[in-house]
Amino acid sequence: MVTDPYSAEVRRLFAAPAHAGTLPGAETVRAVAQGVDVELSLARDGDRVSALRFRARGCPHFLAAAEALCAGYEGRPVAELRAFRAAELVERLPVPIDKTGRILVLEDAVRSLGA
Amino acid sequence: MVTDPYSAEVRRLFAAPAHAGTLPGAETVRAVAQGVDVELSLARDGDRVSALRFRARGCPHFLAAAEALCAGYEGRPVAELRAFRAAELVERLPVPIDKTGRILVLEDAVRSLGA
Amino acid sequence: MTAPVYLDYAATTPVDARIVDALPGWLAADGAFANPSSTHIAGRQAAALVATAAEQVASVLGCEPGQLVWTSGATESDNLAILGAARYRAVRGRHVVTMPTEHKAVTDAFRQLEREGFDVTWLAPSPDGRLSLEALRQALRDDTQLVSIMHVNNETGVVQDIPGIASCCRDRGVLLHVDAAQSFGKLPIDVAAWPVDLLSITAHKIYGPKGIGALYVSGRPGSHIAPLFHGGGQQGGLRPGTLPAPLIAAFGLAAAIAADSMHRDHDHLSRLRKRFRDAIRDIPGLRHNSPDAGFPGIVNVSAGDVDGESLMLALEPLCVASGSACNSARHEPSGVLRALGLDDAEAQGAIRFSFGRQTTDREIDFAAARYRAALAKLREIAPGDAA
Amino acid sequence: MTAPVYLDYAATTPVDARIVDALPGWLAADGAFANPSSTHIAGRQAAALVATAAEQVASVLGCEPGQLVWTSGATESDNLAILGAARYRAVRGRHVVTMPTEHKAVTDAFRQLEREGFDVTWLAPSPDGRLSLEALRQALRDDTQLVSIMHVNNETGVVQDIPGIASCCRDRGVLLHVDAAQSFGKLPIDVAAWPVDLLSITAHKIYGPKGIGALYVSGRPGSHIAPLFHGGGQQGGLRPGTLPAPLIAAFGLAAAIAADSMHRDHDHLSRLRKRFRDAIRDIPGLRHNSPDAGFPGIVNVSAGDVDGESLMLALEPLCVASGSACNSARHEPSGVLRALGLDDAEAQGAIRFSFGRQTTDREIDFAAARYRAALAKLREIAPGDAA
Ligand SMILES: Cc1ncc(COP(=O)(O)O)c(C=O)c1O
Ligand SMILES: Cc1ncc(COP(=O)(O)O)c(C=O)c1O
Ligand code: FES
Ligand code: FES
Repeated sequence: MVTDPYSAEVRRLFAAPAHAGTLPGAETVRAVAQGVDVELSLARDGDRVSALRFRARGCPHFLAAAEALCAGYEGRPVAELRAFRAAELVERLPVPIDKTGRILVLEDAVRSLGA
Repeated sequence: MVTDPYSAEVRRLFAAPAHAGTLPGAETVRAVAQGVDVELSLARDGDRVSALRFRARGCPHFLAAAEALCAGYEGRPVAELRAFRAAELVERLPVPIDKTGRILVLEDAVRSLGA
Repeated sequence: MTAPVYLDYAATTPVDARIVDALPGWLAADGAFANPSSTHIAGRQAAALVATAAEQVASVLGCEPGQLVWTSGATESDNLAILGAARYRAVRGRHVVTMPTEHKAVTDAFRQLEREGFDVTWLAPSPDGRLSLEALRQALRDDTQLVSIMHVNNETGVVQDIPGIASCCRDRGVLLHVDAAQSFGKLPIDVAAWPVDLLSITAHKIYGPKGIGALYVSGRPGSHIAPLFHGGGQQGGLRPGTLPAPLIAAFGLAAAIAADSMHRDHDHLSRLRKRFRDAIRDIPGLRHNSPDAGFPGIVNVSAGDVDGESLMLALEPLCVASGSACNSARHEPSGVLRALGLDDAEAQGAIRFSFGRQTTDREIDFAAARYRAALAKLREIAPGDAA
Repeated sequence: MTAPVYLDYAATTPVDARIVDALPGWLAADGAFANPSSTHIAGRQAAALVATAAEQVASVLGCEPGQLVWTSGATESDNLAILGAARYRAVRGRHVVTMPTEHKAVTDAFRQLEREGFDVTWLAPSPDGRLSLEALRQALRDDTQLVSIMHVNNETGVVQDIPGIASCCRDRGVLLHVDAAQSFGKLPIDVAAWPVDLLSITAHKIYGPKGIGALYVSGRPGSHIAPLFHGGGQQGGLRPGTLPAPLIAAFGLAAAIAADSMHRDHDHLSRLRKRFRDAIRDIPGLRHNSPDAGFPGIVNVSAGDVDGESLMLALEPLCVASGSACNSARHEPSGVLRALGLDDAEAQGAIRFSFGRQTTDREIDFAAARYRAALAKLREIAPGDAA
């Protein structure tokens, strides 16, 4: 038996992934693990994130997390993006406990950006 | 699961046992067996059955059979009563197969009338 | 056929009109008819129905919704509890305890355990039909795994001291199963306060539909049970099969209605019982099999000098039970009444009148008059005492 | 929430409006609500309901009413047949045969038999999903007691050659159980002509209520089975519990309606299937898992390059199944599809569209458009192929 597994926030992000895409020529990383697959591209303006885009394959929580990540860090310092912790999205969306491993894949991808 | 175990005939005889009773001073026999108990009293007019009455304790089929017996033989030759066979009532009422033993108790009682 | 006068509420009850009215919304094409295990929107609507019902039933028992396993009725719940617990715990010991006055669903499950090599102690009731705690204490052994005692007896209305029995069992680390088919929604039950591990209920005794019941499983360490059958993983694998959400919703509503009207119902039944008893008080040669302290909805009386089947027919159009409903189709004198000390004749001549929410004074008066007349008629045509 | 568009008829169906309308007469205080085992007038009215329903169901199967055992649904019927037959015949031999593409109610029952020491042969399907008679013949041994093969597969619609399988089994003196949950009332079944011994059906796949099913038991010598649980002696002790006469009556009516509209339904479904397939034909990268010769109410397609759960969400408000309904709440790729040769990615990306009597062309068109759009969207946001 199931109640709705998706919060309004997850549904909104999933339905309109405004930051899905690739930034041509930008810095791009890809992470594939735990059944999910994500590609992030980061464009910088100095030490700011001028644009952040994703492509992903995975469950709705994962796609929503990728969108939330991109939407959340555009315009902010790259250092803050670097400090991104999966826990923050897990709590905010929220993401069920058995899927948090996937959000860590996102964290790994961020960590390897410009590494 | 049960369908109505009683035929209209059994219901009619059970509901109005016009021949229930005892004939004072008449010839009386009693048979107790198979969980049923019956007493028959026979009054004769020469070699005719002038009156036949029963008292009984038992299931509806048994009571109906006793009533049918008494009603059926009044006015007929005693010899015919003597020739009474349970099978005839078993078929007519009808009486379920597992109860035919009880109707035989009735036959036994008839048999011992004036024996 | 004459219109029946139904006084067999202990066998089963009609479905409450409010539930009948709600059913189309749960069953029909625009209702919440989907499979509650489906993840799609329609499935989640059905799941929400089940969740509400689980809360309604749980709140009447004083348990958590997650402690309920839905079954097809109390027969299945009894068997799931008894066979499931005994088989699961068989490695620790094979001694189990019950009473001969339990419902067939319990006694036949224990007979199955006997066939599987379990050692069953059958505790006889005291003359009042109750289990003495002393007798229970003496029966419990180091290898005892399970005790099963019903709350309200379906034939006589005798009420067992479940809190006392439960403490006894818990003290000795023995699981207790309670068949509460006749008491759920009618007498207060509080599994949070009583240390009961397993408890069986069914919807059709409380104006819900036939075909749906539940088993309360405390889930405390050591209370695990083995399933009776296997399948799609529903209900943690304990009882698989597509959940009948509309039936469960109906059960939930029936439970909520029962809780709401429990005191009113009890008063109503007590009044009806008094009226009926008063009306038959002067009939000679009756044995009263239902104690004053029993559940007021059941009055069992027997006349040892009349044939039970003829009595049932003479009582028409009254619908009452001779022996328990499941026995009535066969023709054995009730084992429960025999265990209470009645002889065969008294047991086969027993009638159970059972009353419900819809029973009226008129019906009580009709029943008493009919009973009086039927006995008089059968006694009149019976031969005298000297055989 | 948007109004759901329900294309999950293989999971469960709404109750037919005619049945919903008839229910008050079976459930309510002035209905035939009594216990059909009671001997009184009300009980006999309920018994008459059950007798009519048994005739209705039996006539759709080509059997006698007395060959039906009422259960809570096909999960219970499957288990009663499989566990019941295997346990009853265990003294003669402990080899049993089934397929990995059966419903969980069957495969999990066989896994239970494995735990009980039975030797299970799992026969793989041919690439078309069917069991080859040759493979079956080779699997049968002198100690084989039971074969269980479903009629219509619930995930793909594959139809097995039951008459052929049945002859094979009968030739070797082996009992055959058929899970006909998906075919009863939809495809012709004739147990008098096919030598089938045990056959499971359920009401809720044919617009009857959830919570009621039946097992056909041929009753011929050697086909006896052990009960799963024990109690009041109803149904010859094979399946005790108060018979839910109103649910049984509903099942009977559902069967009669299904028989009456079987050809019409089949034509309707065939037309819908063609329309749907035509509408999705040009979508690239799809694998079609339902054969042309399959039951037309089920179309299973998979896309190995999208996540199944995201696809389900993107399809909302379409109500369809990913894997089988019972699997959808968990997140394992369907074992049935894996057994048909799909890899994990294809199996988890599978969607089962299933159509019913109420499905309209508009719904088909909506479903096809939604499916196309959902795939396009998910593929668009997915990373390129080079990982
Ligand atoms: C005490 C008791 N236990 C169990 C049952 C069986 O319940 P069900 O008919 O729901 O299987 C009944 C009633 O039939 C009962 O009265
Ligand atoms: C083939 C098959 N067998 C068995 C079942 C189980 O039926 P029920 O839900 O009635 O237990 C289903 C459906 O769920 C099915 O499709
Ligand atoms: S796919 Fe089942 S959890 Fe995301
Ligand atoms: S009393 Fe049961 S058969 Fe006459």
